[in-house]
Amino acid sequence: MKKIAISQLNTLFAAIAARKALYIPADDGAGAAKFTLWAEGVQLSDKLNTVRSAKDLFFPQVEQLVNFKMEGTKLEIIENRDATEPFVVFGVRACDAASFDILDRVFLSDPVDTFYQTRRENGVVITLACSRPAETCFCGTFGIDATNPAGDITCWMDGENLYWRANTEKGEALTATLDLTDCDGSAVTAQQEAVREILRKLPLNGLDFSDFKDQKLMDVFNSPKWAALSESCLGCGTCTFVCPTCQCYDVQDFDNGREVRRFRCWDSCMYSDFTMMAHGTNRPTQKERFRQRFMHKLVYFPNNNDGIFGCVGCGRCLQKCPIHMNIVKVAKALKEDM
Amino acid sequence: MQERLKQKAIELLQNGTADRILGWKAGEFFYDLTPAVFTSKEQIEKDFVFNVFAGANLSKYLIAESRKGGKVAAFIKPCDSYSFQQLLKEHRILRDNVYVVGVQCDGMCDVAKLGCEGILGVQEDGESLTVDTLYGKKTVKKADAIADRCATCKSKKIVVFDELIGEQGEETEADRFGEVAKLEAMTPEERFDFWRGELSRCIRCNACRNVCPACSCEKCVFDNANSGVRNKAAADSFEENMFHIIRAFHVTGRCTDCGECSRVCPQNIPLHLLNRKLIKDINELYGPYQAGADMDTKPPLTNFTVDDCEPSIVHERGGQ
Amino acid sequence: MQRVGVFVCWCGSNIAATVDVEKVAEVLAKEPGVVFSTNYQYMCSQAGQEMIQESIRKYNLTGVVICSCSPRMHENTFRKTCEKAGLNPYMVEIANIREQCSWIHKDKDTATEKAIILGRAAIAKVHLNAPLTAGTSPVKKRALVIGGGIAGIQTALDIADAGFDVDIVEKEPTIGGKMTQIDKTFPTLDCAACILTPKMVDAAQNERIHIYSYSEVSSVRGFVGNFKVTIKKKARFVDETKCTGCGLCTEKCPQKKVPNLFNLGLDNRRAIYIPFAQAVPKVATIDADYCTMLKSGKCGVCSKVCTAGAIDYQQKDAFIEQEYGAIVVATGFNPIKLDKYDEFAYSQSPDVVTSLEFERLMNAAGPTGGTLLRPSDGQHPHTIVFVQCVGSRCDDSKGKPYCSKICCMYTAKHAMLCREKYPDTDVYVFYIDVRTPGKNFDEFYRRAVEEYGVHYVKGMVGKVVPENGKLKVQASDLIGNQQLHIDADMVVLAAAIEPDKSARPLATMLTASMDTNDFFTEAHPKLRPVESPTAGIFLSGACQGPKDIPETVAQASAAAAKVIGLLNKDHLICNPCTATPDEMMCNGCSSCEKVCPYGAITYIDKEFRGPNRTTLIRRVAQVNPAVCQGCGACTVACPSGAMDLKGFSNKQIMAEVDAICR
Amino acid sequence: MRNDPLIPMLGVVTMIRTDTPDVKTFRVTGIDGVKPFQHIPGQCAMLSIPGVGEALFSITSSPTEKDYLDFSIKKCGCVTTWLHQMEVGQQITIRGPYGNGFPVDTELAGKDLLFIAGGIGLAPLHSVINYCRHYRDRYGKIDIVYGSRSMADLVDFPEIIDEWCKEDGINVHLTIDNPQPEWDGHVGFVPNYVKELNFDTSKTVLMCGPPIMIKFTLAGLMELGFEKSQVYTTFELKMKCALGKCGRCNIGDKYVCKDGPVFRLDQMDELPDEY
Amino acid sequence: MPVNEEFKPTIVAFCCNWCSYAGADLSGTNRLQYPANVKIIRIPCSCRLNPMFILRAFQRGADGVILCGCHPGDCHYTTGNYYARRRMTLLFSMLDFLGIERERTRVEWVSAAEGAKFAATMNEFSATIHKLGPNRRLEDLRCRKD
Repeated sequence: MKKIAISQLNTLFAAIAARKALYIPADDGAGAAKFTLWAEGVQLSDKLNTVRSAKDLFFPQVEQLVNFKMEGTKLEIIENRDATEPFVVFGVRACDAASFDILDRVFLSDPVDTFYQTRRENGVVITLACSRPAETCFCGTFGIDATNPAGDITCWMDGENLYWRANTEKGEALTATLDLTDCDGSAVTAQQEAVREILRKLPLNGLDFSDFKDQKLMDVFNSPKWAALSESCLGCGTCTFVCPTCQCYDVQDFDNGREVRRFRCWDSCMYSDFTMMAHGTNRPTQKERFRQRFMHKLVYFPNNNDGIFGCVGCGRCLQKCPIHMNIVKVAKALKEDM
Repeated sequence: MQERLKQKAIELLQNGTADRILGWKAGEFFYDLTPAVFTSKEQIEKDFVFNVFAGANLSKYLIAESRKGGKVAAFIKPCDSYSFQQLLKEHRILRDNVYVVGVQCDGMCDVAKLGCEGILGVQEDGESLTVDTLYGKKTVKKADAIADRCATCKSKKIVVFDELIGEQGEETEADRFGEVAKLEAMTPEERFDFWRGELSRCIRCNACRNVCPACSCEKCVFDNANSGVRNKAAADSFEENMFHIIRAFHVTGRCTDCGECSRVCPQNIPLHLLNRKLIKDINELYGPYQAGADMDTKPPLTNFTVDDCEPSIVHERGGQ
Repeated sequence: MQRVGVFVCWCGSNIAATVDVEKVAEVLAKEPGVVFSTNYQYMCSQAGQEMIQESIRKYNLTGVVICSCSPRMHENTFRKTCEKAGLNPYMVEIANIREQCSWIHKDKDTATEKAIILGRAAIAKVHLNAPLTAGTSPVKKRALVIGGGIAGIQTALDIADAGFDVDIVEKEPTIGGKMTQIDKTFPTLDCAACILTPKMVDAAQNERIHIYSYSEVSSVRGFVGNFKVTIKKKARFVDETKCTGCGLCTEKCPQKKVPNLFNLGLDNRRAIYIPFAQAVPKVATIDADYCTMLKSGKCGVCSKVCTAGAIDYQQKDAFIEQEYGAIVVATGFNPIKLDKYDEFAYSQSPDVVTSLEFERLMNAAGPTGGTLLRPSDGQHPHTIVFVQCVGSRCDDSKGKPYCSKICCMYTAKHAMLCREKYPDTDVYVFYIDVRTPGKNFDEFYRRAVEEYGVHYVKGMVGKVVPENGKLKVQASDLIGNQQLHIDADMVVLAAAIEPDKSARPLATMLTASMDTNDFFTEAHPKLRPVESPTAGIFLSGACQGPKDIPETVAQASAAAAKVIGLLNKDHLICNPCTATPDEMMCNGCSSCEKVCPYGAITYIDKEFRGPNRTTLIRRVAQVNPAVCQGCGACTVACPSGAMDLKGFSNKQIMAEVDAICR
Repeated sequence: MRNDPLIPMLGVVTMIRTDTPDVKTFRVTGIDGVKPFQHIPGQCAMLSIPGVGEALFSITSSPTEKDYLDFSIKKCGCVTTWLHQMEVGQQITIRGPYGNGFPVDTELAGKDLLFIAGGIGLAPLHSVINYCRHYRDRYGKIDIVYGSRSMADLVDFPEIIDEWCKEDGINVHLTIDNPQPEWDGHVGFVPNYVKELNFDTSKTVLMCGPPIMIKFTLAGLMELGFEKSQVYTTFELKMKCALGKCGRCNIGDKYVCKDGPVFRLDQMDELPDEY
Repeated sequence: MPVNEEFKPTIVAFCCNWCSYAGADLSGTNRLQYPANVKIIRIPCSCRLNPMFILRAFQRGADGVILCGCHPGDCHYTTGNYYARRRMTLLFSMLDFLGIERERTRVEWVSAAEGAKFAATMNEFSATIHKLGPNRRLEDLRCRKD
């Protein structure tokens, strides 16, 4: 365990940024935090979490795949993916850190998505333990310890110091380049105890999804609850786009008249055109689309991934859904019938 | 208020006025109400909620609800009633299938304005709200927590209803256009920087569009591969601008200024300013017009006079 | 994607001198979908056209781009050329490289570069063109004339003359209109009745003309060639087929205190009446507002005296449905109400009259039997003041902004007639300008001044005050630069004229546009002055703008000629570049309908297949291609983009934009 | 630079054959003239015209064709319309193969096979049929039931008549929906025809066609005594990545592009009815 | 913004078929010069101009967009340009509100007889755009020509 005084935070950031691009949560001027490229003057936000998750840095909303040039019947493929520089992301919370496991299972399974892979290899994740969880937090449901997040390096922060623990080789390598003081873990343990006390008091503490594991897929799918749950869903993509684990994407071409740029961008299974084909869609109403999103997170994904749910309990969708419908309400409603 | 609404909802179901009730349902916390359709007394007694966080505009749901057969009763606040009437005017809602209960509104609260972390519960008592949080109790004046859009409310009048709960209100004198005027006074460079700062946060989640009662197209041009403007994610600043310009233009003269777009934006972009700018322009250039205020007045973009101002007024109007 | 042929024209040296035509053809050959590209001296020549046709066949072209002069010049030529070679004429696009390129640029490189870009835009567009076929719609060979004044009568006579059936709908009990009230006409001073009544009789006797008198148009549906009109025949409580027009009832009717509107209320008539002796049809009408029988059920004198048994107190409004190919609007005009002009004491003194009232006072068939007498005391007036432009050329809200056009001339006529009949009268005319642009008009006016000694004073009357049986007129003489005070016996006001009040609701029914003064708008102020922009609606007479009689008659005949031209066709060929809604995307919001100047858009409730085997009814727009003229206003009003315009579709225009900005 | 599975390779169209008014068959090779990749019958490939779009198509040719891949494609959307307008020599992009394919060397080996196809549904089966014909000794009897709206809509008609029908051990049963003067074969819908033919239940069925045909044919097969576990079908959904990641073709816990497109009908019973 | 000496603006002119396109033709017939970077797109009426077309032009690299139509009151379709006038006024005002240079967009009424006005307008507009420099605030970087 190492530490550095809070007053030295900027020095620490400067030291990291001297070698690699550094992203930290900073206030965006509109009352929220976002991962911002650190430069002199960028201050660490005191918000619990960012609106957009750390997923953005590994799976950006829009990503250039390849270019094409066409002339007559001739076609040329021009690889022009954006170069990925090594980078460090600081201040990732336990929930987002856990989301990388889920994303890895999708993108790093065969065939490997090399765009994501490159970013994962290039990125060092420095997590920051939570000290003031919000009422919408429920990472505990998924066995995530908000006081002891994963990542290449784990940090804790109290009023005076930032405590630092390298977890991986990548983390060790970065640590070696920095000027940190050795310390014992007593301050951290004390903070963890205090925070765990708060975590126990969270309104969603005790929320348990394990019932879903014993359910037959088709039973959940055919639950009569879906109609009422989805009734007020607007079909927007807010939940999807703030979600750290949602990874559906679309591939589109943009023709500027001289060349065609193929890019991928986030997509949402909540959108009416998600599965639209020339002759219709197989999920014609919002009920089917809504069900798909939650079935995927609660049933389909765990079925294929050793029982791991496609949710990390970060609570973003609870905060941001325009009509306040979310996975907690869905899970609770479905559990009534189990 | 909540009890009166509940009683009314039950009464309307029991006396056969309505088969379904569109209202708000309780959530996990005090503030996360969800619009919901109730069909039984039991459901209403258990889950029906109306409080200072019942901000969602229910009028857009009635496009679909009024076509589901049977009759639906809906609780409509003043600003919702403008949206409702605008949708009637555009033949989107089948009036005969809706029973409108107008609900007096004194302004809704914005949970963010409570300035609290870890909210466990909110107690409404009189003019103040007592917030119980993980980190202690706090009392907030209701007036301080009122949503921005409600602070500049255009009208407390319910323009269409079958019956009323509470008092009928009046149009207000609130200064809706102060913020717009402030922007107008800036230099184009400043305005550009302002909007770049705001719009660059857009994640194209479409919440603003999907919640907007004026954006009720069967198929939005941005979802339509044939429209030439389809885009799913803003690839660059142009597409960020494009989406919001076209959206604002499409609701010009149809936007009732309900403010839902800004309420739902997960990135807190003040989208309503774009619409208000256009409303201000319309009022100044073509005479006062309030979308949804009545069924007859021709919307400004499908109307004209021979001596309308020329587009060059944008250059001549002065300002920055 | 089409198989495109590109044809670059030199236009002799017109294009070739500043544009490297060979290079243009060469570069455009590399554009996507271009399978053939060439250049030639004169594409519009016989040889050029043959080359195009040959290439269409040889290369199996599905699209043709011609880089040449303006499409306004030869688009039709090339469309026909291609059509002859089996290509749909709308698969042709023109790149205007002469008027908009070679002729405005001097530098050859610049002009060549621009020509290439214009060609590229045309190619991009033609790829998205679709073959269009003009539809046809049948023409109902019958015309409706709304209004039976001199305009309507003339139009009807001309149309009937050409062999088509015409119906006249007249809201008054008789046709004839304003001209029946006029005494003499300028500048010839012949008697109005003498020239009008024979025409009225002609109309009545013409077997192709049917007159619906005392009737109104109550609804209009349909479109050019196929209007469906409902005519309301108001109850006149007299059976037209039985009434012989003997007039006995109008003498025996005990209700004598009914203001005679034909004489503008200057005298009274009975509750049952025939407006005037030469009325057509000469049939009595009961004025339900005054008839005691109809009001209280007691009386029945007319019924008793009528030997023909024509009186029918039970008569109801009747509705007649009729189909027409064309509709002529001839609703005419009225003088404006003068209640806002208190300064002229119109409502205070009966001796202040309007020119039309003066007309009745001069008329042999009028209330005074043609002797000019003051309405107040029946004395001969010795000093008469005429005031011009009362309510005309006004910039305030009281009057009309326009010139009523006829007042200068009829006032000269009135003044002249006064002086001729009663040389002892002093006649003053106060005017802003005297406008006499017409054949023999100025001569007429000069005669009034020079031969008849009418006092023309440039200046305005400020005030008229009735005092001791006289009218004190205060006026300014702008030329003499003095204030005038005249003690007049009569003051005649040349009231502005305005369109008849029935015109506005009618315009709505016809979806014909009007200007802010409620005059009907013509399709083009210069080139299509007798047509409404709404196809199949024609304009005759003062409903389009103030007119005198010869102008009215000329326009009436012109409108008739247009109608005849239309009715002569068995089918109308529609403009194929029309708006079309995509029903799947239509919201049914009516935005498009509101901006359509032709009323081409209607809505229907249509059943659609919904998700999960449900059906749903949606309100969707329908465009009548026979009516749509293809302006595209609706396409922009439509928020969902459901409405698009064939030939100028969103995608086509955007493709052009892309090609230009590439 | 890494080779990402989303980045396609170039291909060139070397032959275009018009099969029916709305179906054409395209032959694709790499630009070096070599077959782009090996595949299993029933697998698919992503074809794309940059700027127009990318779409997944069944490979129609048998893996035993050494030099090329064939695709029989019906004109229905954006990409297919463009493909139909294309001329020989056009370069396109191709990536694949995707999906599981039919278990030709395992479950199907040694079995009597019954192919049932409707309309363009013959395309994926075509590959299997020709594979089985090539390795004729590995399979038992082969029956092919193929139906279409009309004679003109029968894909690969010349090949069926000139080759399949003439081969021993293959029974071809053709049918069209409505009578036509020049047609002397069977008239009627595929499901009824299958019942009429009264196949014995020892066969393994490979079926592809419009959903409505599959539904009724399956019912017919059940009536004849077939088990769902004897029936394979293949289906298509909207796909973007074909890598099992983009989420579009996710039905239940399966990704059609990766876990399908070939499913045994008893497996499909465990999936939500979202296809 | 530095004015690039090499800067050749792209200007898209939407002209209604009946008046302004004919006016443009007339200016050609009279050999009145205006810069070649003005490219005309013919539309049936000024009311056909969808704001999306204007944005599309800016996206694809246009530096200025001008709409020409019949003079108010002279519309071939009687009312089209009145609607266009309102639409463009509000669109331009919104673009201005977003900080897009207001000089980049313009509406001018040009009759079929006003060939000289057409040329003069184009010269003037082109000069304005030239002074303004390349469109950077409403451009799509993916369309930028390097």
